[in-house]
Amino acid sequence: MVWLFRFAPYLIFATTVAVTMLTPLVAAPLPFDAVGDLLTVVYLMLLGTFFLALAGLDPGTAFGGMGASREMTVAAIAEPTIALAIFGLAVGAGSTNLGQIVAQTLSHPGAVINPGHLLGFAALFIVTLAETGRLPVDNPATHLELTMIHEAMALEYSGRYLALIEWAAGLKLLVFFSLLANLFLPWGVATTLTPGALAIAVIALIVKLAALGLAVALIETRIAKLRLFRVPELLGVSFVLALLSVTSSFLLR
Amino acid sequence: MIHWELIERMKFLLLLLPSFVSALGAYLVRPYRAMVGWLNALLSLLSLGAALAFASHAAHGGEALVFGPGELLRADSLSALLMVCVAAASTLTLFLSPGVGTETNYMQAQLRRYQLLINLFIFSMLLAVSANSVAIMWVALEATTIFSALLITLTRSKTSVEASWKYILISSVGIALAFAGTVLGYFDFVALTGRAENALNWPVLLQNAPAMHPEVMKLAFVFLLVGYGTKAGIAPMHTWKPDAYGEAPPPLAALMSSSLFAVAIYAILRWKVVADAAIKDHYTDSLLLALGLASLAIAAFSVVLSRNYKRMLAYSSVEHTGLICFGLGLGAAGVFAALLHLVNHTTAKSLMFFLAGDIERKYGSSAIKQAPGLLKAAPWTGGLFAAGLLALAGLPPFGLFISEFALFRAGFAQHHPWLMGAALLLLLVVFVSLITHLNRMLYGDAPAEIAVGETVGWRVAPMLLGLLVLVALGLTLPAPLETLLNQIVRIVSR
Amino acid sequence: MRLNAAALSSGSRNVIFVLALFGFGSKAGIVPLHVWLPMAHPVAPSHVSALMSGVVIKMGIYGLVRVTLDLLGGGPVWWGGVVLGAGALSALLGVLYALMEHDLKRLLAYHSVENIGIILIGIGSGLIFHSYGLTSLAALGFIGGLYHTLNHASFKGLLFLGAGSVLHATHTRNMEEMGGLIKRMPVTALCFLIGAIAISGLPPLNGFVSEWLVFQSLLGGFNIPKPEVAVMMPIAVGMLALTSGLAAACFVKAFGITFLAIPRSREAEQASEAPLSMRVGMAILALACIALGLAPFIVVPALGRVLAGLGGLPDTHPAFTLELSLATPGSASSVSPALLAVGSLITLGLILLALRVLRANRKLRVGDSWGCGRIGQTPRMEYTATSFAEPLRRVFAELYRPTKELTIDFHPGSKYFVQSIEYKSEITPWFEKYVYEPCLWLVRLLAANVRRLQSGSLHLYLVYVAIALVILLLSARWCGSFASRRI
Amino acid sequence: MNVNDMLFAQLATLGSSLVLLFGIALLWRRSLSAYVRAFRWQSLALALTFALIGYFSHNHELYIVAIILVVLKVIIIPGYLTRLYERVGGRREAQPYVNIVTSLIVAGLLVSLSYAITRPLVMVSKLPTRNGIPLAVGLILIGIFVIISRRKALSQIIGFLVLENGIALLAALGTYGIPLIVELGVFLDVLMGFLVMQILVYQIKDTFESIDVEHLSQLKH
Repeated sequence: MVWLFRFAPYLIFATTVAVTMLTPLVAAPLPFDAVGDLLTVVYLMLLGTFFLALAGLDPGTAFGGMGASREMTVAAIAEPTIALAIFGLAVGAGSTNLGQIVAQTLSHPGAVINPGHLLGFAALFIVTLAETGRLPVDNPATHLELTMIHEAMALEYSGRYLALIEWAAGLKLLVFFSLLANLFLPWGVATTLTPGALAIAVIALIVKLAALGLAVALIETRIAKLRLFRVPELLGVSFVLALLSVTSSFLLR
Repeated sequence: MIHWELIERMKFLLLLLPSFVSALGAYLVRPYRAMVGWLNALLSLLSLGAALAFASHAAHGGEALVFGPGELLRADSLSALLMVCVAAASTLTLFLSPGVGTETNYMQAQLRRYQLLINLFIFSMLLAVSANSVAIMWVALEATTIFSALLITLTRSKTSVEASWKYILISSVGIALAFAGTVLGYFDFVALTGRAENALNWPVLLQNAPAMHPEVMKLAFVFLLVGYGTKAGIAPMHTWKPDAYGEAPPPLAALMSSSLFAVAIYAILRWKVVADAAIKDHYTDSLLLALGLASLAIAAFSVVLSRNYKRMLAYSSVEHTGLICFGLGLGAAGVFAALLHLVNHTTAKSLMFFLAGDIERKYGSSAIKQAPGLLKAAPWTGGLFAAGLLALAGLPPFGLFISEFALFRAGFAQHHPWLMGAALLLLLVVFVSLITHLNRMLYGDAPAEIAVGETVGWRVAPMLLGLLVLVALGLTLPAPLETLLNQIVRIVSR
Repeated sequence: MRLNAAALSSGSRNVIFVLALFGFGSKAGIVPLHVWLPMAHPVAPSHVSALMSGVVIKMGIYGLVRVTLDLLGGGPVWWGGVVLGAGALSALLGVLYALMEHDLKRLLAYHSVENIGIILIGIGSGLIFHSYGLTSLAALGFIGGLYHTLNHASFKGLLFLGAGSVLHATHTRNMEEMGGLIKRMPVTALCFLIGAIAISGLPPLNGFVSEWLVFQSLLGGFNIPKPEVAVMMPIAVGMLALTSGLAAACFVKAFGITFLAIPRSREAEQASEAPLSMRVGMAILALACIALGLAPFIVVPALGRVLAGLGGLPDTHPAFTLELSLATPGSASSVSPALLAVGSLITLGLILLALRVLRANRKLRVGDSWGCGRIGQTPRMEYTATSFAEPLRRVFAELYRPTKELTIDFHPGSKYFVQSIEYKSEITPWFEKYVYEPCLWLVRLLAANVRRLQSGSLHLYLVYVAIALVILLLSARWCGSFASRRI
Repeated sequence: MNVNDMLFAQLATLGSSLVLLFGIALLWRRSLSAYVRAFRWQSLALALTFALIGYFSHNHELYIVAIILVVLKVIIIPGYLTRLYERVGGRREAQPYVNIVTSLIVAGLLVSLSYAITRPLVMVSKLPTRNGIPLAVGLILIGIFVIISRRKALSQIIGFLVLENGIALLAALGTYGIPLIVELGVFLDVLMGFLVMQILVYQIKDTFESIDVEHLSQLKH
């Protein structure tokens, strides 16, 4: 049991919290909008994944290694889709700053229904499922070595460490959902930090998250988990969607 | 005024007589004595001095000097440069000759014949570059063939006889064609102005060239190019080179690959000037470019699989012939680069064949795979050989790199990018295969029976000197040389 | 020389560019001229290979920028396109081959190929923007490329030194025989970890900043008027993103298998920390990685000044503030690794504080790891580097074309007792097989045929002379000259 | 163009055709002795042509040249050649690379080729001898062809001498002979070259026990 194994959960949690601070949950632009943009968000999460995978390798059990290997594979293959989705958003907003993107979409409500936007949303949605360990990529409820990815890495943790890791996972899901919600349909996001606006924003966020959660829940009830080597195909589909969204946003500019 | 005349005369005599006298001495003194060899070597210093005097005279912008009945001899800057090349190479050769200070496996009679013929060879080369009439130039060049052919078979080995026969037949045919070309040039002249005594003197030809018939001149130049090209070893007339260089005694090989080659190029250049004056378009350039590319290609791919380091050197000199042809075909800048390359190549090659000879003497074979572990067996010889080969491969800091660079710049400036690109690719092939062969020779373990240590210690010194010259030419372009080359360019591309 | 270059025709400029790309590219080790790199770097002593990949291959980058941007002053769009394509290809293939390597130093060498690719992506996009006159975006691309050059020098040097001290401790380069070294050599492990994070392009270290800059320059791609050109940019973005993701995976493998878990060999068990000199060297480079990561607001303007004036680039560089923000047409984004790091550290502190305040149970119970009820754990049960890379090997099987051979020999008595299982799998070296061998084959073929010319028959030689004579005579009569025709 | 010139032209053409004819005859024969004889006659015809041109063009240098020709190429060199093939044996040019009929056809082709090539010379020249020029060039090509197609070293020497004759004829017809000094140098070279070749032939005989050039193919690649 080495220092890295003990240190990893804290770091994972810290990065996720930092990411949460950067994401416009209820208000945009946030005071520290300039500290990190969308790319930073993505790469901070990757940092978390990086350490989680290392922590999975450390116990030296087959489970941990398996989980780490699968997790990194999925994360790596998901990267391009995320990057392209960001590209698509950046093309619209002329910036990768989250505040900027939100503001841009707010100021052009019509942009919400242009094909680039919708395709980008679909792509990022699939990636969300992959990154946050939902079905059909991973099954958070399982402990069967054939199926688990995220759980396999956290298998040797207990107590506060496990708590931090799971909490971080939850936060990650929240972040992805709110990114989906506020970047693509930013209605209700507070642009001024007045109590009224914030209240509306909170309600709007809850509604959107509920909707997304419902969608995910429906999907998880409808479909079974994919074989690991079908996952790249799924992500390939999302990549194509993202590429289409970018190119269309080029051609339609 | 008189004694000025006298001094000029002295210069020509100083240039030509020593080699003649040496030949005479070698003939008269029988059996051979080492003293003769030394004496001839020292005598050759005189002609070197004379050549340098010509060069400095030309470099200081002096008029072309003429001498003899019907202006038999003439020395402008171009001749001066060649004189220096030939004289320097032959001095080096005579000092490094067998039977001069060093023990040798030649017999007395052979040594005598060697001294006689090599001096006659040198004499005819010097005559060729200092002759005023293109016909005399031709006579002298033909003479070089004869003497060198006899020298190649100095040791009556099967291979040497074979090489000599091939050499003399191919180059006699070639040189005969050159004579036909000369006749055609003269024919053009006669058709223009009727017969005249000194009509074959180069300045006279050049003067009348603009009025000559381009069609006839084209034919003449083709004959001349094929003819002298055979002597220079331009592909596809190069086939005698590997045999002759491989079988000739090292000093002769060195002298042939450095000086004789240069003289043949000189002859081509002389005629090119006349032809260009007569033919208005770039006909000669295109011929030179085409043959240059052919030489490069054939040489490059022949080096790849060559198993014998002497023949490898021969092919590399075919390659450099190709490069120089390129240069001559690339206008003023190209000619400058080509002549610089000629000087560098002369310096490098005259070393390489001596080194190759020493290596062969050491290992008793000129096969590449028979001569491993050179650096262990003979560090100095091996090191020098490696340096020389790298220089021939066109690596800095040696002169050939600079001249090749200048050459390619000229090529690009002349808007032949694709031609130059192809040439570069071929050079790459040459480079890689040369380095590969070199590696095979330098490293590994020498066969047990090979005695470690230099063949002859002091021989290293003059070669080191030559190498230093090469490096110096790589680092700077001496002002006199530059002015000389510029004057030549002015003569050539008028 | 610049003046000469200005006078050149487009044809010769193109040739010069292509030749320069080949020459400097082979020095820098871009695909497909990279094959020498993973052979040369590992065999050198580690500090030398650190120097090689840190400095030597950068000469290629230097030369490329010097020639294309400075001497030739930029060129047509396809120059940038070629550089960008070569870069993207090198990046992706470099990391993909690195994933399959279990020789620590070969792995690092392949990562040099990858990073050179990233650098070239930056430079290529810069060239493209430059040819469209979008100078500030061009500057961004070049700055990204050069910044990554600096970074690669620091973290690759660090990683090679780390590999060196591991080598020194375990006397093997094979990762499968390492493991658990983090206990034996903590300093090396920490430094290697920092290097790994940096090279994976994760915040807040230097790799992240330069890759971020490259990303930003690519994101500016929609300013390119021609859609067919502009579409290259998102594709490059995708490849770059995939590259960085795979790099992260690869370094999880490299660090995890080498330093974590249980030692897989006796050497690894008895490994000892590297000597002080090496530790100091690594520490310095690690600090460099951190500094270059946290202080881009110092480095970037410096690079901007370096580039100013080359190929008519103005002295445009992102604003000089604590956060590195960009005010370029199309992309006005900002990031501040420093604040980011500070923020994360503060949150980390807060968490610990919270745990302290809440009097969380600080008793730590260390149990045996779970292995489906097996008795004891041995190294043989660990995940190996091969198995770690297996999923990706399958995903990219098209590229690797892995060869498998499985030999099982049974107990002579009964075939139900397996005596030994031998599994061998290799990936096909694609470029050696499909690019270089054909070239060599061609040269050999030509050589063999040219060789035949020198057949030894005098008559044949004379035939050559005669043929040359006749052909030239005919040309003299009936052909014009091609030298007068200019290409 | 007066009668004199016409006669001159006729005779010059006749002479040059004779020279060429002997060249072709050489292709037609097999034994070395016949080669030598053909060469001897050819040189004689050449000398006569020189004298002819000298007479009509009032250029008396050419008489000297003609005399030297007779001495050198009709008496000395053929004599040497005869001695040579008697010493080294191999009286017959055993199967040449190209058989007789083909050789003759090739010779015809070469002559017509030279007509095509030398068109400009004939156009340019104002001399009455100009019609012989293509024949001279043809002879040059035929000389090369002999060297290429015949196996024995001796035949190759003879081919080379034929080539020399062709060039001499070209010089005579095209330019009424090159300056005497040059001519002398040329003759010197021809003689020396011949002697050296002869020496080499003896050496070949000594080392290879045959003068069939076929054996000279140790050095390759």
